[in-house]
Amino acid sequence: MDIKDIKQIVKMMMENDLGEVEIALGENRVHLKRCSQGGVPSGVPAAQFAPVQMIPAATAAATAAATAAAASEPAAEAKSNLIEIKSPMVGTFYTSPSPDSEPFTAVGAQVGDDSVVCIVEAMKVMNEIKAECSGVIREICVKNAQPVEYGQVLFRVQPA
Amino acid sequence: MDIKDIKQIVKMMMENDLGEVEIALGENRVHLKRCSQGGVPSGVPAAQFAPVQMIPAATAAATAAATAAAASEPAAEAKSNLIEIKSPMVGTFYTSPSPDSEPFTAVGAQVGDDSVVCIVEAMKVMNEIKAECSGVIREICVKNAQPVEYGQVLFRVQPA
Amino acid sequence: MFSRIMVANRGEIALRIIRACKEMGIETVAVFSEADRGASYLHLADDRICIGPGPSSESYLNIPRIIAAAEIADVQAIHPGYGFLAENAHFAEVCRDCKIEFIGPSVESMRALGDKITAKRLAKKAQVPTTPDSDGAVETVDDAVTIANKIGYPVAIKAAAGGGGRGIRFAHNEVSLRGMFKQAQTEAEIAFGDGRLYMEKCIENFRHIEVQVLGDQHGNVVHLFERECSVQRRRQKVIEESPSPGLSPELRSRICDSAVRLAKEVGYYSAGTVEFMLDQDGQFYFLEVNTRIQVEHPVTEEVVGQDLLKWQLRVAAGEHLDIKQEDIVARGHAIECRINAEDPEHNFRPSPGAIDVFVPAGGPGVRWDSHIYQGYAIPPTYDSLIGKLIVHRPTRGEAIATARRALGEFILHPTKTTIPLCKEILAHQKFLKGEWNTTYIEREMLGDKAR
Amino acid sequence: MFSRIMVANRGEIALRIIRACKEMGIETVAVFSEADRGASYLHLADDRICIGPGPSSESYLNIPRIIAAAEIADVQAIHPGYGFLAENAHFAEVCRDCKIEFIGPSVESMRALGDKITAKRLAKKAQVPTTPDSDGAVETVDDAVTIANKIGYPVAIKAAAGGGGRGIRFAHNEVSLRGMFKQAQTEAEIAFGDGRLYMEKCIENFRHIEVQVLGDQHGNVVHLFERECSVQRRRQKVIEESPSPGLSPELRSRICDSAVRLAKEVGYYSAGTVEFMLDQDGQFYFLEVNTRIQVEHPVTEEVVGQDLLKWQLRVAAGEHLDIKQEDIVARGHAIECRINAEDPEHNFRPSPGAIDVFVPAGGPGVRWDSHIYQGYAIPPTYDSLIGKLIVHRPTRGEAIATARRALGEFILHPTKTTIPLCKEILAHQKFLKGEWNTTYIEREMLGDKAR
Repeated sequence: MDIKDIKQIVKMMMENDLGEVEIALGENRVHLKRCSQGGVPSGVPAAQFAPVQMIPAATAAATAAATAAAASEPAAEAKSNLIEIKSPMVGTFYTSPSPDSEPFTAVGAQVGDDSVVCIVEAMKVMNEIKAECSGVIREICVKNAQPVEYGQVLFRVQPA
Repeated sequence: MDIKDIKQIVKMMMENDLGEVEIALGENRVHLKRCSQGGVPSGVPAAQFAPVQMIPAATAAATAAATAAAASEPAAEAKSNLIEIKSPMVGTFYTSPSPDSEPFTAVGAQVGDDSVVCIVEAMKVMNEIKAECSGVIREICVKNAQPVEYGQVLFRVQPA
Repeated sequence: MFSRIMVANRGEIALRIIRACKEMGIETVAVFSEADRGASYLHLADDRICIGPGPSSESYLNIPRIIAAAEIADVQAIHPGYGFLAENAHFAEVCRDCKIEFIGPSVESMRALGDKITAKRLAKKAQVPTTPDSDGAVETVDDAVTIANKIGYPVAIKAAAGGGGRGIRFAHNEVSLRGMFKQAQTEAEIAFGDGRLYMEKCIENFRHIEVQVLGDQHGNVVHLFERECSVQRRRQKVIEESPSPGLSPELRSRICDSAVRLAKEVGYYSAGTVEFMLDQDGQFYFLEVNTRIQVEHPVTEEVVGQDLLKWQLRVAAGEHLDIKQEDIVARGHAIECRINAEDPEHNFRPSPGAIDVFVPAGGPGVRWDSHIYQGYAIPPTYDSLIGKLIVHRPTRGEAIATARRALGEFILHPTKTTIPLCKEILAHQKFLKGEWNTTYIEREMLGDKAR
Repeated sequence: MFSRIMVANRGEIALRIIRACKEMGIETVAVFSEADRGASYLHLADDRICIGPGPSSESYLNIPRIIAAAEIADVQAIHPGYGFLAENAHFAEVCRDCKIEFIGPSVESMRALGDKITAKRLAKKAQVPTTPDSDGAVETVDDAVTIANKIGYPVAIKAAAGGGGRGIRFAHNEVSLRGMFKQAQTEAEIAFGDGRLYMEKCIENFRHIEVQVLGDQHGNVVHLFERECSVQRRRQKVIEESPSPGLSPELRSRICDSAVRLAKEVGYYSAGTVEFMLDQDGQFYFLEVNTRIQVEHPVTEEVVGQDLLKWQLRVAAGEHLDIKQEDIVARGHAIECRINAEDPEHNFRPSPGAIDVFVPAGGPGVRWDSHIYQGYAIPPTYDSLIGKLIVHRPTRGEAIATARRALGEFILHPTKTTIPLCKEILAHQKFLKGEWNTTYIEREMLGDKAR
């Protein structure tokens, strides 16, 4: 018995909808079992993603924070070549150290690992957020003074 | 025993609607098991058959009538070359016109459109069931005096 | 008590009966048509028998097939549910002849109450208020005009064998009465096989109030208070509640006592419903009796804490009604929303087919009576009711809030349902105030889009 | 009343809080960890904020993150649910300092009752029966031996900061006491940051009876009768019911009054539970107080027809408890079965992951409190509770029948659950007779397979 034989057995299993095969020929043993009892076809069944998919339509009244978060997810896929700087905490996003000062950074600006790119204020504490990557800022995803949640994308950076 | 033999065994399984086969010839062992009890065809999403599929385990106490009906369904697919004579009503199946008389027909017997093949008794009325096809009886699927439901397969006929 | 019965129905009421039996330790045999093959509720029965193809006339309405199934399944009794054969006295009689108990009232009370003329005469005899009427069948159009002049327009012309809102026409003057009489007679003949018509004064814009009664075979009858079912579309109930927000305690007591008097007059046993019209002056009039368990029975069950299905089974087995009227206490407020697979955007046309996604409502105060599940395919063959949402809360206001919350939790795709309609009604000022009558959905809500 | 609150919890209790708020017209903001992203119940909240990664210490147990979320979400109050921060007095204090209402009792009563030594002293002061004990912390092993000789073996050694069955050891003689004392101290130090131990006489094979109390901020306290929670596995409740089948009316009244006395003694408000041990001679002893809503609260809600979550919200907003003790009437019998994603065949190891097929139970007498649905993935990170089946019926016998019927309706695949265990208990002779104590699952049922 060799790989070719086994291939044939597998083919036979698929064609005849066999769930399990155990064969011992001489000292050769083969035990094959298909993934799921029901022989579920490849592709995710509708049931698995549909509830989550449907709900947004029913709750159009999502707030800024939540909507931004939701929107950032598909965007993430489309812009996979960019590095994302995410918020490490829940809080309020500020682009500059104080209302009258210049912003920490801007679209087109160079940043390095230790560049402070913004502040996230949580419980009266001003937390300086560092880029932790190097490259050029391509997008600022949150407006000044807007609430952000954990993991929310703040900036997108073109790697150096 | 080689792959060819195994192929033959699989073919035999499909033709005869066997769920599981275990063979040991000398030191050769083969164990084959079909995907699901019901032989669910590929392509059906999990959600659609799973509840039904799961339930039988919980209700093992199904009666003769129901069990026979369930069993007849997968068989129907496997033996598509045979014509099925189905019960047109709920009732009790009799192979012969009276307890001491000869059966209407038998495996191997020729039947024509108008041949009476059995009686189904419903509400004290003896209903003669005709073959409504012509060929050779290959299988009698129900035992004498057994209850049958609507649509239950009574005979399988090899077309002439 | 029975040890094995047959469920001669389908869908949610079949499941309801199976559930009651399971809790009582009674085996069930479900019958099904080919259109219902594979439905999940069938596997909760101890046995299941296919009795015919999809069309009701060849399955759920086919008496010989059902009786044949009962015989091979060796059951002691048959529960007919609602609809189909539930109010068919002939079926009940066949069961009796075959020595199979029919779970419902006697053949005689079904006959007497099924005929609208006899039913009204019995109501009068029991001193239940009735509308002025023809006192029997009306033979000719001239007789009809004479009677109409006596009782006053508008008048309702009803088929003696009709019921449940079917076989009714209204005439507002002599011209329209003369115009429709002959046609009504012909239609009654075709629809019910009985062309007899009777006439009564038409009560306009009434509220639909019905009283649940329960009797045993030993002469005991109690009522389980009323349900208000005024939220109707084309005379089909959409939302039901108990207690009615339109009854004073005094009126409640009079209307409930009337129902018990009528039930006693006919020696009624099993569960039954006496329906009334309540006019805008607070007068109530006998409408008809439903000699079966009703779709909206859970509303009463929640409020009084009794299981009507179990009582039907006990009574049919000859047991005594061992609760007294004074032991039946209403607590809180219950509302039922009927969820039909219908598309409100397209004049409520049916929306059958596979349910790809389904998440039901749950949580406190919520009961969900339904046979559907994700992956179920709604057959196009039958009634469009796919489930009943019942809520029970201390007050009407809280019950409405819970019903709205629960309706908002359902996720159902791609099936179109009456959920949006129910939400709209539960937010309507007239409903919130408890001011509603049987004409409001069409008049106040649907506007042009779906009359 | 509040117009916007935060739900600082997850899963079924988060959904329970959202439901109560929706029915009261209060907006909700749900927090969630990355492990719960996408869960369906989050979309029923008006808003949702991700506060951190999966591990509780970085999300649901992380006070700064939750407070920061409350600030950006601009909520008036926080409901902590059960578990996580629900009994953390420090968290309640931070909320108070940040001018956010903590929906629960006062910081002071949480502190007093959270410390098991203080709690027991308060119980004695309120004349609630208590077990003989060390009357305070036990410093040395020799003190422990002296006290044990006085009160008699077996003794329980408990961490002062423990609770909910955690931090308890038992000694049946001096040798075992000496052997475990030091280790217990070290463990309490590690587990609760507080090494104080106290000792009390061990009540063996007791029944677990708890009384639901409810107080407002104006000194009113009522009880809502008892729950029996004796069906436990490793001190975790599996099935709860109300009323307890083990109490006479006289004993019920004494035990419930004791609970109210203790609540009044500490000026308790919000919902709380006073737990008792009931020994085989019918003597009851104070066990501990849970200063939160409990998992099993629905059992009480069904029997008394009150919504405890709504009361928590009203009381936190300063409203008066406008129900009197005599207005609280128990009706029927309720049973809760906890459905955990655990595999009874493999020593109850967790069974997380995607739920491919799910059909819940429904119908009369059934309430289903759960956040799961077909397609939901159970995160491996948290408690294994995935839903609570609550049944309510006129009698205990009927409630058991309904619970068994409903458990039989669940279809859940491939997740392993405690459904088979619940079925087995509900069919067990000892349970049917109402004779059960906290040791029976291990002793009578599981045998060798899963201790």
